Amino acid sequence: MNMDTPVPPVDRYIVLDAPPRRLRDVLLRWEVILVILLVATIVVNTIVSPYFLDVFNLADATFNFSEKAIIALAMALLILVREIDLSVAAIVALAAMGIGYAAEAGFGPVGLFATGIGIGLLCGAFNGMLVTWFSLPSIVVTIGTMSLFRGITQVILGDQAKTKYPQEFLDLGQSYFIKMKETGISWLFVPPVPLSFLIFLVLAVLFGLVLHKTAVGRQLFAIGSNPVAARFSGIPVDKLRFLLFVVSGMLSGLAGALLTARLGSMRSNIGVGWELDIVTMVILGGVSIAGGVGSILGVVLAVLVLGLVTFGMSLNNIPGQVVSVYIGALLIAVIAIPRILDKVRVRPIR
Amino acid sequence: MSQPILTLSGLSKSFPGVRALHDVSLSLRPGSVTAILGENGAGKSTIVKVLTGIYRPSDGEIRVRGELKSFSSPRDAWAAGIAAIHQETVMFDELSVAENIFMGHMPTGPARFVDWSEMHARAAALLKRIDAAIPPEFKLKRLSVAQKHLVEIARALSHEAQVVIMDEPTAALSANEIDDLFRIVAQLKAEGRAVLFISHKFDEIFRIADDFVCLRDGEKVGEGAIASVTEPQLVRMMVGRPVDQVFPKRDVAIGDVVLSVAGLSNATEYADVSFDLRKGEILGLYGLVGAGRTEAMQGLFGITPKTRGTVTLEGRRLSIGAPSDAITAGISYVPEDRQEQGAIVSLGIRENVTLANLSKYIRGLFLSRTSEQAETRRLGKRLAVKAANWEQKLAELSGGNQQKVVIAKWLATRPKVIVLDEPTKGIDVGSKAAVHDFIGELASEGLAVVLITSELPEVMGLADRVLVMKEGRVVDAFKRGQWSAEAIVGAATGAAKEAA
Amino acid sequence: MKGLFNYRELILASILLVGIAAIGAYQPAFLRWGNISDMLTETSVLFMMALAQMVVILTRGIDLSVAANLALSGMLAALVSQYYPEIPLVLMILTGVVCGLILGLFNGLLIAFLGIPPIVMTLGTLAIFRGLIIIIAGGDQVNASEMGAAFQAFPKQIFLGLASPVWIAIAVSLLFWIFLNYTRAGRGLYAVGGNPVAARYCGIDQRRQELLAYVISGAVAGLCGYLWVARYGVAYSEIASGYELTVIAACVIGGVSIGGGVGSVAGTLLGALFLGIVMTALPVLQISPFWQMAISGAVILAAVVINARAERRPDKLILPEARRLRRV
Amino acid sequence: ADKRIAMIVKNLGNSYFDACANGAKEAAKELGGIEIIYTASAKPTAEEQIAVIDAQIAQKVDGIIVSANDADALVPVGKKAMERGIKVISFDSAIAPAGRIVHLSASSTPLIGAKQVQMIAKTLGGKGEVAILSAASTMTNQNSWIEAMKEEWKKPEYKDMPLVATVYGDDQDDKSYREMQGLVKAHPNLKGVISPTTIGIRSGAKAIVDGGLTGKVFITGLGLPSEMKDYVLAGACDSFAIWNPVEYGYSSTMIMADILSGKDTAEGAKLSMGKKGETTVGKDGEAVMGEPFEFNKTNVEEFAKIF
Ligand SMILES: Nc1ncnc2c1ncn2[C@@H]1O[C@H](COP(=O)(O)OP(=O)(O)OP(=O)(O)O)[C@@H](O)[C@H]1O
Ligand SMILES: Nc1ncnc2c1ncn2[C@@H]1O[C@H](COP(=O)(O)OP(=O)(O)OP(=O)(O)O)[C@@H](O)[C@H]1O
Ligand SMILES: [Mg+2]
Ligand SMILES: [Mg+2]
Repeated sequence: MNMDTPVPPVDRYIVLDAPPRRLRDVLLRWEVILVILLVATIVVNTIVSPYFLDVFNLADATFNFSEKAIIALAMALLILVREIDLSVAAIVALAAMGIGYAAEAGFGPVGLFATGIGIGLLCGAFNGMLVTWFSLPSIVVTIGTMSLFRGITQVILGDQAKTKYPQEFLDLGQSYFIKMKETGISWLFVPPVPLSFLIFLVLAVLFGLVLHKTAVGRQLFAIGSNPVAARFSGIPVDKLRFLLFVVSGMLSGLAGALLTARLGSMRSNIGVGWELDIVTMVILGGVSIAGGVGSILGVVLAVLVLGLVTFGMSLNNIPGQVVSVYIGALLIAVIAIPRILDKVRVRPIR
Repeated sequence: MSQPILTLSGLSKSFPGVRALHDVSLSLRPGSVTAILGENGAGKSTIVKVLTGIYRPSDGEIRVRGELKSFSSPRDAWAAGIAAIHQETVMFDELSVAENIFMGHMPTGPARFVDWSEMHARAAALLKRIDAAIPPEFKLKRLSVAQKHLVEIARALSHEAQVVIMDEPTAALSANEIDDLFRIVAQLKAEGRAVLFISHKFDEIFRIADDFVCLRDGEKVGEGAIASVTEPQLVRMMVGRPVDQVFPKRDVAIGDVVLSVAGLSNATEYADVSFDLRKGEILGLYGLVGAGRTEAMQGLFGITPKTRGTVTLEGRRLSIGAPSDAITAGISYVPEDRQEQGAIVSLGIRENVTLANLSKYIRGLFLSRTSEQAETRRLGKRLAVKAANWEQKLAELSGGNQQKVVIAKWLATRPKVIVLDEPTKGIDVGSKAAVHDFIGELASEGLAVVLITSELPEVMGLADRVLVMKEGRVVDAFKRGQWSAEAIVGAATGAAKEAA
Repeated sequence: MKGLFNYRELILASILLVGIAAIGAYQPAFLRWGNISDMLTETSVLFMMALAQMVVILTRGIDLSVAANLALSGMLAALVSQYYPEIPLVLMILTGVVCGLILGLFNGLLIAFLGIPPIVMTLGTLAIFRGLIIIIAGGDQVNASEMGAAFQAFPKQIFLGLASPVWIAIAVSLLFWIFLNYTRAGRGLYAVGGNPVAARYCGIDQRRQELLAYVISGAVAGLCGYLWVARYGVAYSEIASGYELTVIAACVIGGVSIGGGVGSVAGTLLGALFLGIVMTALPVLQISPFWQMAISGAVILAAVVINARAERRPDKLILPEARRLRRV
Repeated sequence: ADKRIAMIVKNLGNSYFDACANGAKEAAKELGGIEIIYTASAKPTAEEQIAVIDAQIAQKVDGIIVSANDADALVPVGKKAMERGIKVISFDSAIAPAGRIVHLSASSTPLIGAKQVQMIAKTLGGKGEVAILSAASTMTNQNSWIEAMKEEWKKPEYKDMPLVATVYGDDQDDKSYREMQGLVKAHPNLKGVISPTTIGIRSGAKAIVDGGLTGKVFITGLGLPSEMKDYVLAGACDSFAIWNPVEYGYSSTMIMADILSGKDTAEGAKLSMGKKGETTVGKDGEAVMGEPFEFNKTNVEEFAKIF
């Protein structure tokens, strides 16, 4: 019988710090796929419609998805940790209503935005509390609060609309925050940027840094990958979950303020049906419903792809429902194709 | 010698990165009990899973009564007359006991509708046969771990199979439940069935087995009649070296008390757990599966809520409400369930190692990759983690290396006290020796270690003192030199008490 | 299989009874048989849809595309009755069912065999199905007068005081009850949702079970599509929009666990009835319609919190005394 | 085509708007040199409609004709379009004055309100409880009509015909149907229902027929002959009114053409509606097409063929 005693010497293997970069891995990254999609979208649209590649048109197009995109950033983090918030659109409505009343009470723009964000914060805290205290599945809770929040809006507002807002507030939502600036050189200029899109970009950078560069971000990935192990590693899982719901609420409130300013009015049905659009953005962005996988860059790219596809198609007067068919198909295809690929590539050994 | 019911020849099975079985052959005679021995990770359960159609063998053939079989699903195995009690409890908490027993082969009446009364009747009969007073219509979640294991035994018997496989069936049973089980085994023998019995407990093996097959690293290293071997010989076969060398116990100067736990209790899981732990000491915590060791230590670590009890570290009373409190105080807990609680397999080695004390790697606002890498390199090298690079996902590592990474994560927190819960569970011989060696080393560096293990040799080899837990309470304590295997096992199973 | 109701369902049932009694006391008209039967007729679709959704949720899945499926299948059935009025009613209904079944099959195949997360898959098909309605109907709608007479007459026919949709709902519920409690496949759904690994060890094919669930869900949606269109005498792209969440809500109220493996026919029916009453009672009670949403939201949350305890993983009860206490 | 006019409606797959679009195309043919873009958003919400209008602005169409999902929410985008030199008018469901040049009502709001009250009064002989089954509570045209009805109601001849309730079916068939059933139960001696929405009236009528209430309860309001034919013949509805949506689309387009040709649109100005004659711009740019046309057993079947 052999008598070897395998006591490993200290430096037995050479272990690299990082894997050697292989082109294949880079190309198969989700973001790259999205970039390709984005480029394709732009090229195709530019070819089919002469109106597509026009800074003003594109700037206007961003108006229509920026508010959703802002909420999508928070939703991305939630889905990353295996949660979801279907009540965001309802929070938008509730916040917008609060803003409506605040405006009648004579608040200024700052006050109005604060009101919206504040109401969002409360709603988010309510969701977070239900999810963490009672350890309930968030999809169920937020289906409930979705009806509750919008319901409250309907109860209070009835068939009324809120239409009185200070002009500065409306300007924030309706005119370009950064004005077009020519520099003489035709291709070099400052494009017009709406406030909502600007906020989205800033927040995207912020969220990107937090998620990919800070300890909290790392902890979120850990929670999403394995909540139990995360808890065993001393990560305050429930605190962070709660926090994310609060953030989601606040961004929904912010979006509510921007939307109100853009529409110059609000009714109880404001933003209805947004939740699924937002979830679509996040999933297309490569955030896995199973948790633990995703990047802010991906979400940003997905937002742009969806926004430009929609804009491009309506430029060609394709009716809304048909557009949504393409979007649905796009979503499924983007998720399915990689799976089909590695199904045919590696056969699982059993 | 009668013609065998079941023969395996040249069986091999490998998983990505792991060779679980290599060219194993064995045969089972009717009316006999064959024991499979082997350390954790030797490949025992893999044989079971191949025999029950859960894994497809990479190579080799299975013959039942001489005819070649290939199992693609447990149903095929049942059809061929093979049933098993699996090692991990795989049951349905939300379903009734009867359903748990008959899931997959429920008795059906006319029009192939499930016949509940029949099912309950047969379930009741089976449970009676193993003297388990469990109502068949109870939901499984109302049962204790031990009762659940009884239900599993009933499930295996429900197939009336010719070959019954039991993978560590006694792990969660108490002494008299084990006696009942052995009565059943004897019964099966008498009925001319073949039993494949897997256990880490030699007394059991010598008690009921006729033949044995010994595995090491997935290869068969010996077989024969139990009567023809002695325990030391078997151990030697399993481990590949004489047992006294397995655990090179270093003599460490034991310092003064670091941690003292008093009256730690929880409503339903454990009660009055008290002990002192000294610098450089290794305190063994022995007990059967489900004895509550894990729960107690998790209570200490702030995971399972504790109703009473005080924890004092270096004279300071700690109030531990969450793991983070324990970590900052200097207590680490390496959980038993590596896949569930320890490793985050979809993250890389570096990310795992630094997870438990990320704040240490923050430079300015952001995490500094270089300082993370430095720490990872230090611990990774020290534990001899085998990997291609420090960014490699844990999913791609072998079980042993995963376990090393998890331990590295806890060492990175620079603990004063480290609790190791079944640290060698399911890791291969090499890493196991390394881990043992390492535990000694930690102690010699002045760390206080609590070692939870269900393996007697391990605890006897490494520990300075041993606490034995049974049904959530500390029932006995032994000092190195003043213990015997019988005494410890007796305390754990309650045999001693019953004898007295 | 002991008892039709478990403890939680009894709570729900008693709450319902109290509620109905209270409403009746306030507005006797509500308790008239006419109203009760109307209410059942109105809720019959929700009954069936909720049961189908439960089957999906049992397998740890979710089907967000049911409402869109209903609308598309209904539109197809309506188109058939518009352009081939002569073919027998059964075939028209069958068109709806088969259409729904195929759509469900599409969901099931990609979810079970490509492992696409159910929520993603059905989110996509939700949009696709709705759009297809516009496309197949050429952006037009089908009106009462364009549908065959028999096509519309059927849901109105009354047998023994109840309209045919109610009878269909009763039949479907019975089928579900038998299927889920008295067939191996039915129990298999619970097994797969309760513990996939264990199910595998028991030789249950998870993929087949999942596929089955989505096919069932689709077929029921198809049937309801016909009933819906025939009952309200119009088919167009917007019908039943947002209904998927109502259906899921009914399941949740009925104690179906999103985590899979838990849920009963009785509970789900009660959950659906609960929402059905909220929807039909408010007009009768002359409660401002603006309250409806808030109330159903509150009801959902209340139900979820009541069920919360059941969701928790049980203690292991290692201490003997603890075990003795729990055993009764 | 040297001029492009976009007709953006609430939602597609709705016969009423399809009929309007046909009218618009008819007008375009008549005028020549005009291209009609007929489109709508996926969901009937203000947000999505705005996105569609933005796309039209981007295409620099010459004129936009809108049936608004929300009067106020569309004002900003309407303004933007007009700043970019695009003529914006609304029809069917108005944009608030600030957001468009002209709104062409099918008929003056008071007229529509009065008409419906008169119809139910005629049916009931001026006696019995009456309720209103409206569409979504957020729809401006609905609300203004209801206001007008209440005005008419003030007249003495309706004193035996009290308005007992107003409910909302959200322009969903199932909800309208339930609300109708609810009305009947909540008000045992309800005699008549006014539903100023095509979806509400058709579902309400269906509820009456299904409930075996024909002869006991009558519904009237604004409906489409093609949808109401059966119920009129069944006797659930004695008479209902609507303007001809084909003519409505036609007239709107004609007015737009006039505006594009630089016609003045100040109060009092006259705009041509082609073969439908002329209309005068009233205050707030409100113009009126004509009187609502009444349908009953005698004529419903022939019009059912058209719209
Ligand atoms: N599904 C799997 N994927 C990868 N490796 C596996 C898998 N199952 C088992 N292994 C590996 O195969 C080897 C044998 O595992 P097995 O469970 O048979 O050990 P064992 O003898 O049953 O150990 P124990 O006594 O702890 O039960 C181990 O190294 C284990 O890590
Ligand atoms: N609630 C439970 N129901 C069924 N099986 C369980 C339960 N908890 C644990 N098990 C199984 O029992 C085995 C070990 O459980 P547990 O962790 O209680 O034992 P242990 O940790 O070895 O004992 P101790 O608690 O003394 O450490 C594992 O295989 C696990 O799958
Ligand atoms: Mg094993
Ligand atoms: Mg343990």
